[in-house]
Amino acid sequence: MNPLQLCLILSSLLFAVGLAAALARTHAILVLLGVELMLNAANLNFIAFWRYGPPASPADGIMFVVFSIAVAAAEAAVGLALIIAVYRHQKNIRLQEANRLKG
Amino acid sequence: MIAFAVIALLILASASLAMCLRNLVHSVLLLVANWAGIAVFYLWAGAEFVAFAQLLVYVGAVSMLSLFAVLLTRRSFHDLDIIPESVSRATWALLTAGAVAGVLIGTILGSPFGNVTEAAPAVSMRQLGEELAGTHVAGLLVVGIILTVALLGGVVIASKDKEDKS
Amino acid sequence: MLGSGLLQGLAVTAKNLVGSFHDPARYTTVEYPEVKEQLPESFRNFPFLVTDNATDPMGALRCVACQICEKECPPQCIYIEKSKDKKPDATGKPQLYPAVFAIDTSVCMSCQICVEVCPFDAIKMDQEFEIATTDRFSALLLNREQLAKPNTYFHQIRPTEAAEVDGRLTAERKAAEEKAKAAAAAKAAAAAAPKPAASAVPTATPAATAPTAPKPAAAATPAVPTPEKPAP
Amino acid sequence: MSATNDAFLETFPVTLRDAATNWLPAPWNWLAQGLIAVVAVLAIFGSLFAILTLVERKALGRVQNRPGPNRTGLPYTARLPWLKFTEGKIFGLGQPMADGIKMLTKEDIVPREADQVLHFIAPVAMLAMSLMTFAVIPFGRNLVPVELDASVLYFFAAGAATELAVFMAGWGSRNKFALLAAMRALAQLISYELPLILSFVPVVMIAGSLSTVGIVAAQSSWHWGFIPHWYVLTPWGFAGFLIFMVSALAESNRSPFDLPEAESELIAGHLTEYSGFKYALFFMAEYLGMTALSGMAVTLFLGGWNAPLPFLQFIPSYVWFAVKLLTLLMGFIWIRATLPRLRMDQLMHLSWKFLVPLCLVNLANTTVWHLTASLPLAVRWLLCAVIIVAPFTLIGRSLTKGVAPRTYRYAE
Repeated sequence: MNPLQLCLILSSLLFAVGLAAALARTHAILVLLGVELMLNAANLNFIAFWRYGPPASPADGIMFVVFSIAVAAAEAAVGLALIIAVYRHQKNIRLQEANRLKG
Repeated sequence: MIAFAVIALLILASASLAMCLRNLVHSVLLLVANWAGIAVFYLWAGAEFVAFAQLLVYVGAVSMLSLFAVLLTRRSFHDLDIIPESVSRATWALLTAGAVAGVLIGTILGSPFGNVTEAAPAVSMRQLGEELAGTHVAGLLVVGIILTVALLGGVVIASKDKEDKS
Repeated sequence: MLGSGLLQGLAVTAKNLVGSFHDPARYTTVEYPEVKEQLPESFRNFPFLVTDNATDPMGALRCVACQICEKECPPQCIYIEKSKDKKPDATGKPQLYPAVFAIDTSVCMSCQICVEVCPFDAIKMDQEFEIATTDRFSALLLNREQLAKPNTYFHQIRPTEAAEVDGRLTAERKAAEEKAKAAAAAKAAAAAAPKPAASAVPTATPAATAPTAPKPAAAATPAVPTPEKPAP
Repeated sequence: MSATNDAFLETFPVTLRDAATNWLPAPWNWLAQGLIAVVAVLAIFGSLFAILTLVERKALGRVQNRPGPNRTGLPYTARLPWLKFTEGKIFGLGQPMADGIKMLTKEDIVPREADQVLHFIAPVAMLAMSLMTFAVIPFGRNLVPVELDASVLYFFAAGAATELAVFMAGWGSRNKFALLAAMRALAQLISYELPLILSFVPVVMIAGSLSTVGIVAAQSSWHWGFIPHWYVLTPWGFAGFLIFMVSALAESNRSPFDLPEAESELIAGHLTEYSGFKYALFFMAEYLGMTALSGMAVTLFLGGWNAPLPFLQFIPSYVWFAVKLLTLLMGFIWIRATLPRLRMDQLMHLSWKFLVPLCLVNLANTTVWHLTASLPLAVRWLLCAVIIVAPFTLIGRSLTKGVAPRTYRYAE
C-alpha cells in the first residue's frame, strides 16, 4: 500500500465519521460540524494528491485547499448564524422540529 | 510512517469521540483538536501555508463561532446534555456511513495509482503568493466577495428582527 | 486631535517616574521601620498616666484616683481602685493614689474624654502606636506600671500642650501658695484682731482647694487642642 | 556587515550550541540542537518574566511616588562583601522568587462542579500556546529557533489558540461570572485579532516575505548610511506599528484593555476559580504573550536585531534585539501606569470603528508607497503621511464627538 492510498483511506474514514454524525445527530450544531468534517476530509484529499500525485503545477493542490478553507469559513459563519436564527424562532435547535416554512 | 499513524489516530479518534459525546462543548473542543490534527497532517505533508491557514481559520475562528453558537442556543448548563437520538436513526446512519466508507476504501485499494512521487513538491511562499495574486486572482476576488457577503448575511440572519420583541 | 490627551497623561507619569529618582517632592514615601516620620503633635492613640518623678513613677503619679475618668469613659475601659492610705503628691500634700489603674486598650476608642475630664492633668493621650502583641487579652490590658510615663516624656511628644499644662500647674500652685500665705497672714491678722475673722475664713476655704477650683476653665483647653503646624 | 558576521560575540551562542551537539550522530544532533533552543528560550524568557514582574511593580511604584517592592532579599547575599550595603535586601530582587514560592505552595482549589479536565487543561494550553509563539522570533543573527517560510502566519496561528484556553477557563469553572467574563474576553480577543493581523500586512507586502528572517533582512540597510530602513520610520509603518501595539495591548489583556481580568470590577474574570499554581501559569502566559508580541513588533517594525547605525554593528545583534524588546516592554508598563481602563463599548468602538478602518486605509497607503517608488523620498513620505493622518483625524474626531471634559454643576 503506498502512502497516497493511506492518506486517502484516512480521509475517507474521516468523511464517514462526518457523514455518520450529520445523519445520526439531531442537534443542528453537531450536524453542521459533521459537514465541516466532511469538508476537511476533502481538503485532506487535495493535499494528499498534491503531495503524492503525479506532478502538476506545484501550487495547485494548495490553491484548492486555500479556497476551500475560505469557503468553509463562510459556510460555517452563515450556518451558525442560521442556527442562532432558528433557535430564536423555536427556542431549541432540534432539526426535526425545524419543519415550518412560516414564522 | 509512525508520524502518519499517530496523526491519523489523533484525527480519527478525536472526530469519532466528538461525534459520540453528549456534552456539546466537549464535542466542539474535541473537534478543535481534530482540526489541529489535520493541520499537523498538512505540516507533515509539507504544506506549511495550508497548515497555518487551517489553524488560523479553524482553530482560531470557526471554533470560536461554534462555541459562541453553542452558548447562545441554550438556557442552562444542563441544556448542553443533548437528548440521545433514537437507536434506529443511529443504526441507519452508521450503516450508511459504513457503506460509504467501504465503497470509498474499496475503490481506493482497487485503483492503480502507479508510482507516487516521493519528494514533496517544493513551493516557496513567494511562489504561492504570486500564483494567488496572478493565476488565481479572479478566484481570490470571488472568495473575498463571498466572505464579505457571508459576513453581512451572517449578521443579518443572526441579528434580532426589529418587530421581534421577545 | 485624538490621542493628545493620552500623550499628556503619558508625559505626567513619565515626569513622575523620572522625578522620583531626584526630586524629593515626587518621592514622598517614608520607609517606615527604618525612618519614622515626625508625628503631628495632636496625634493621639491611647491614654497614659503622667508622673512627675521619672525615678519613682509610682510614687509621683498625678492621679488621685478620683475616678472621674472611669465614670466618663464611654466604652468603660478604665478600671480604678482607690488606695486605702494617702501619699504625698508632687507638692507634698497627702493624696489618695490609684492602687489599681488599668486600661483595656482593646476596648479604648481613643476619644480623649478621660483627658478632658481629668481635673489634675494626670491622664494624657500617648503617641505610641507600635502596640501589636501576640496575646490579645492580657497583653492589651495595660496596668498602672505600664501606663505611667514621666512628664518629660509628655514634653517630648507634645511640647506645646505640656508647656501649657506645666505653666498652668505652677501658676496654680503659686496662686495657692500665695492664697495660703494670704490666708495665713489673714489668720494671723484675725488672731491679732479676732473681730473680722468671721469674714476671712470663708475666703480661705476655697483658697485651700485652689488647685481644683479653676478646673472648669482648664478642662476646656485640651478639648480645643492648639492648632498644629503640619509636619514638614 | 560581513565584518561583523563572524565576530566572536556575534556567533558565540551558535558556536556554543554546535560545540555541545556536534559529537552526536546526525539525527540526534539535530534533536539536541532543537532541545537546546527550547531550553534556552524557556530559561531566558522565564527569568525575563520573573524580572519583569519585579520591574513592573517597581516602575508602577515610582510613578505613584513610592519605591515598590524593595525588601525581599535572597538568603546569604548579605555575606557577600560587595552587597553588604544592601543589608541582604538587594533592592527586592528576591521578590519574584518569593512570589513563585507563594504561588507554588498555595492551595489549588478546583470547584466541585467544575469541568475537571477543562479546568486543568486551560492554563496549560494557555502557557503552551504563548511559549510556542517564541519559536519563530529571530532573536539575533542566526538565532531563530525554527526557520519557517510562513513564520509570521505561524506566530498568529499559535496566538489564536489562546482564545480557546480563555474559553476553557471560563466554561470549565462552572461559574457564571467566569463564563460571562470569558465571553467578554473572547469578544475582546477576537475584535483585536483583526487589527493586529491587518496592521502587519503592509509589512508583509513591502518586504515580500512571510518569514520573520526575511522581514528582518529587508530592514537591514540604511538610507544615505544613517537612516535605518526600519518600517517604523515610514508613515504606513509608523501607523501600523501604533495599531499593532494597541492591538497587542488588548491581545495580552494589559491595561487599559484589562477588562477580562478587571480585578476591581469583575472579581478576576475567567480566572475567578483559579488559584495557586494554575493562576501562576495564567499570569506567566500573559507576560510571555506580551513579550512574544513585543518581540514580533520589534521584528516586523523596528528592524529586528539590526543595529540602528552602521558603526554600532560591533555590538552583537541579540543585544540590539534585547534592547528593543525591553524598550517596548517598558512602554507596556508605562502605559499601564498611565491609562485607566476602557469601558466595554469603548473597547469595541475602538477596534471596529477606529483601528480596523485605519488598517484598511493603511493598506491602501502602502500600495501608494509601493507604486510611488520613483518619487523622491521626502515627497513620497509626505504624501503617505497625509494619506494616513487625514483619516486618523477624521475618524478620531467622529469618535470623540460630544466628548468633553466633564463639568460638575453641583460639586464645586
